[in-house]
Amino acid sequence: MVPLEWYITLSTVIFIIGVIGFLIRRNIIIMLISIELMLNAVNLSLVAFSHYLQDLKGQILVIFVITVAAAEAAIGLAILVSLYRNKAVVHTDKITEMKG
Amino acid sequence: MNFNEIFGTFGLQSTSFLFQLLIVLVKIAVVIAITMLHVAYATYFERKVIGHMQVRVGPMRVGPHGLLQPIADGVKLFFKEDIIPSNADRTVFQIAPLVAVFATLSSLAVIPFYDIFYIANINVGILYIFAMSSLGAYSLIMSGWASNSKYSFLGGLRSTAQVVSYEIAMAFSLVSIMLMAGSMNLIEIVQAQQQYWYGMYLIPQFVAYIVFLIAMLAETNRTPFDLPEAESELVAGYFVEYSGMRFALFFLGEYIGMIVMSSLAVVCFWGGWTVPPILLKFIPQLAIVPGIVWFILKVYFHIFLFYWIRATLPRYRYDKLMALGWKILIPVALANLVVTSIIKYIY
Amino acid sequence: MTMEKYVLIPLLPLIGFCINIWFGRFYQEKAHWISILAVLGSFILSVITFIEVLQGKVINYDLYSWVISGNFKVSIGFLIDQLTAIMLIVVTSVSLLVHIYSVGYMHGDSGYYRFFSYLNLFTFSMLMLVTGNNLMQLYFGWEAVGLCSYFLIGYYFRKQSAADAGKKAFIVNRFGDFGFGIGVFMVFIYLETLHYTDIFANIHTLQGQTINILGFEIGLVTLIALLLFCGAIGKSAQLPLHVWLADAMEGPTPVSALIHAATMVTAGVFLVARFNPLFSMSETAMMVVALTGAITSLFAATIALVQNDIKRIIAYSTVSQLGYMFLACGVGAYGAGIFHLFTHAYFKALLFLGAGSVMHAMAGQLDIQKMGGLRKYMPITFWTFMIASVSIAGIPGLAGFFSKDEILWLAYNAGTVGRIVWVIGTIVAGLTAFYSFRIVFLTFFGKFKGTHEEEHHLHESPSSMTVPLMILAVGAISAGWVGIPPLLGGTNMIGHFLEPVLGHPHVHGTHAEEWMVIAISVVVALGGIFTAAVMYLWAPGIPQLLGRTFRSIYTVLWNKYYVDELYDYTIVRPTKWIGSRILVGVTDGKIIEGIVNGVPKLIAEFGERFRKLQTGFLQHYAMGMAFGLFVILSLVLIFVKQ
Amino acid sequence: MLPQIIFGYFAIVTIVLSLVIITRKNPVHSVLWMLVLFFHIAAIYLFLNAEFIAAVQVILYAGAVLVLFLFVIMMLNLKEELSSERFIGEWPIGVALGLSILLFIFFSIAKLAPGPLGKFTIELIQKETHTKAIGKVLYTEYILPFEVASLILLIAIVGAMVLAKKRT
Repeated sequence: MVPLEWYITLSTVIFIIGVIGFLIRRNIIIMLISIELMLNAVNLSLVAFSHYLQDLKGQILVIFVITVAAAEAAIGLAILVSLYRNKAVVHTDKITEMKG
Repeated sequence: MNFNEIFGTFGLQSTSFLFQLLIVLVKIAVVIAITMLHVAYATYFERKVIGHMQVRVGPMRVGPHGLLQPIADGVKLFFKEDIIPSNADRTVFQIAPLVAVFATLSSLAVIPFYDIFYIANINVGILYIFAMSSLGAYSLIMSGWASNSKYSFLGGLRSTAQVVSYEIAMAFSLVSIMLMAGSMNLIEIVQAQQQYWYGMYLIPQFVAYIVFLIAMLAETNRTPFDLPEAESELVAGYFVEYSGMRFALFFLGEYIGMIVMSSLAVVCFWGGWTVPPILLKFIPQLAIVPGIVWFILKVYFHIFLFYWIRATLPRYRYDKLMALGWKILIPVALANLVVTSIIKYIY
Repeated sequence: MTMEKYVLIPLLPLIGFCINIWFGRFYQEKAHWISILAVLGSFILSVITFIEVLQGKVINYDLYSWVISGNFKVSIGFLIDQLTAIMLIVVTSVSLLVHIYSVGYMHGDSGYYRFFSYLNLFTFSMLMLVTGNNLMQLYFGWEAVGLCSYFLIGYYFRKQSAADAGKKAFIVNRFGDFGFGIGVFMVFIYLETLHYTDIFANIHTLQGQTINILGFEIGLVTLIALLLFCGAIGKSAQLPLHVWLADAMEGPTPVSALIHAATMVTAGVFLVARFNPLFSMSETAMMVVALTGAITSLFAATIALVQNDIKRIIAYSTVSQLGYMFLACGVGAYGAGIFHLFTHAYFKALLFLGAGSVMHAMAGQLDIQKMGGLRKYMPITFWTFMIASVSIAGIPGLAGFFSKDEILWLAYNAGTVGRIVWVIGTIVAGLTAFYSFRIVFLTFFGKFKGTHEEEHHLHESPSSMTVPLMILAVGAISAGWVGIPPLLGGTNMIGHFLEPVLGHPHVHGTHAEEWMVIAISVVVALGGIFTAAVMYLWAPGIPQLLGRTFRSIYTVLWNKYYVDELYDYTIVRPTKWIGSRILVGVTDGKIIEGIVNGVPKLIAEFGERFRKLQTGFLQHYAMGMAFGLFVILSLVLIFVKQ
Repeated sequence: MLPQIIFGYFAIVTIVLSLVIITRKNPVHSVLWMLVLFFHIAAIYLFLNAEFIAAVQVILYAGAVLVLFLFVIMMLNLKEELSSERFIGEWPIGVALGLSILLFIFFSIAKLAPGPLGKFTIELIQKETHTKAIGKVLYTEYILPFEVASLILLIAIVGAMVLAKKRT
């Protein structure tokens, strides 16, 4: 039997890799993929908890997370497309119009 | 003499893990072997059927009635030079046809060919097939993109959009089946159909069946929805840059996909390996025929349907295709789903 | 048809209002149908209800929980007892007649549908006021009728004086309602309920309690009663808040008849009568009510003597008659007060509508000195107006006589205060007869004093106006017959009818005394009429002579005792001064603007500094978030023990 | 022992895949590796007896979301992407921040105290089938959030169409 902590640790590591990816990549697409990575990490921990605590709530939450992730990806990519159409870049350091 | 005695002589117990593994491996081998053989002769069958429908005779030269033609084709493709375009993304280019074959072959794992012959019996069988068919879309998009050619790229984009769109309609048409059977397990779906005297969901769910048939054609990129490989516009679509064995793998994937889709149609709508109980009542002798025969007959009827449609229908325009999928099939499937749920709720 | 019937009584006019205000402009000239049908429905239901109440059925029913907040519970509910039944009849019948009258009077007006929808809204509000079974609903109706009154006084809102009069009515009423509101709060604070039945059941617990205000120990009952009476003073235009009613005559005449004579202004009397158990517990409060009523009635009657504006005279007459009703309530004769309210509604509405008919013929002319001899041009108006005047003057046999006589007789019986107010009431009776007939003589007798064009224009009003006049005339004659005292062979039906709610004061006077009271009032009334006839028919020079001789008195009366001017100097101008100098100049100009301008300046200053933090670079923000997570995690790890 | 070995395989593969995903220069490769990662995560779900979630993971993430990503990436200019810098200038700060958070979460995991057990034991779920068990909970207890989720999807559809539509 694999202990619960292993799953949580795995989930944490993937999550942090997602965080780092989000923080250091210039390309917005990779940043979005990093977000998906983080969401998957969270889903993993939720399913693990759900399994070990014998409660389906975690998995219900996973379904909602997947729903929101799909919506987030659709909107995010739509924003990206219109951004690319206007400025022809997908790099964050090129998009600093909101600079104070 | 049963399996236990045979294998017992080799020191294997029927309950042991290794024995179970062996059984599964044997089953997989059998299924793959038969499928490969089928694909080879399916091309022959197709050429013959279309030939006769167009008042030709089809391949006649190699072997009696051209029976060895598929072998000759195979040998030719196998020895042909494998060309990779210089600007292509090599790895992706090489993997793409493998994905195509892998996705369709692994779908076969959950198809119940006969009540005692199936590789895996899982509770989310239908979802598994959806998952694999969505994986299939990747082979198209990967090959289209990796070739670094505009024809194949356009073909890849088209086909992916088409497959993703029609998957929704197909899923909705099958949801009504799941609703009626109360299960996503394909074996249970077949068994559930036996409770009716007509023994198949085709009759109450004919709307879903029609939607499924159309979506099935689009999913496998067959005429009249073979736009990704529309010769007149895109040369050969996403696999225009492929040759030799990799080209053959795409063909393999397509023909296995046809088997998978036909099997799914048979399982979900035609009662799988069973015959209608009413028929058995009047002709009890039919019970002697093993179920696998019925299954194969039904599957081949559907494969014949594929060829028949290819021989008779012209190709669709792309925007019409998307309009058909989103504006007609999905609403019809949804309406059918609502009606089914209401009727199911009432009874 | 159990509760629906009672709900429908106020609801029908509300529905009419909604339909007319929303859709009225699509069928401008037909708007009256909906309004009249709605009020007719209410009237019929009211009559049915009245008959039920007559058979002894009293309804007290909570329809719907309106507000529930802590122990504060108020519902929309109906209390339909004898008092409410009488009020229902008064309100719906007068309202119905005024609606019909308005069809002719308002014909061709650009805001025709608006007028009718307001009338409907008013009827709804008034019915809510009288049918409510709790103070909150009364208060709701109270304010709603005030609002409608404002709408209708300022109906000709393009006319400056009308708009001003509307505002004046609203603001003056605020003073009264301020006290009323506090009274309601105090009732809730001390009794923890606003429902009449609960209030009256627990009211004895307040007996003897006192409250310290500015060093004076004041009886709680007296205080609450006087606070509630404050509201009544405002709404019923008693001294010193009477100033709005005369100005309210800027509104259309049907409005004056309905709101400022027959119904809304009597809400104060209704309030006092409804709370008679409370008022009866405090002698001080009773005395205040009685004296306020008596003084107001004398005060208003004297002003009415010299005015020339036909509607204003009737308005002051209304103030005077309302004073009469309060006088009655103050001496404990609530039944007599409500009886007078009942009869007054008909003859005063008749007077107003008659005046409206005259105005209609005179193309808006209001000055009675410029009229005369209208008798032969508009006979129906003349006869009905005559009946109303005879009725208000208190000539035996007509409505006004019985109710006025009842009040005077019960006042005569009510101790020292009663005797004082009886004397005042008798004088007022004479004055009333005088000024009523002054109008009649100046308007309908003698020669026409206007221009030729005006004379040519004179005509009888259309039937939609004269028919209500005639119906009201019947009321003005016969409304009093329900209260004929035993002495004159009657049974005082209305008094006995109202007795379960309002009680009946003990009468210890002899028959001889009662005959005397009647005789005095009749003689005084006839004297008033005779004097009016002498001064305005037979010797027209006398008024001028009197005016010159008693110039100072005449001027004071002509200027209505300078009350408006007094208010202008003591309240209006100081308020304006404070507003313009202190509030606008100092508070708004310096303090508020200083804050308003200073805060953004400060923010701009900070913003200039902090904007450097905004690099516009997405990852910098993301790193900020990650750092925040890091800080929170470290805090959690440090401070949260397992 | 076998479960631990299988878990070890999946753990190593998923972590390596994650690292690969965030470091690839070519976004298409990233997405394709992501696809592989999703299949592994789905396998972990199967391992945790969540077959329905595993199927949904593949169908939705692999079948829909990632295809969307691929579509978008393919329409962008890949040449420029391949020739430009991968990371932002301050990347060491980002890595340091991430690693410090990781460290702290490790400390927190040591304090993990699981709550009380629920009623959905593995036997119960297997008897009822996972899909049915989840469906019952989802459509009774969580029906309102479920409806709200559908609303979110609707808004996302409309929003994406409005944003990505060419203004002509």
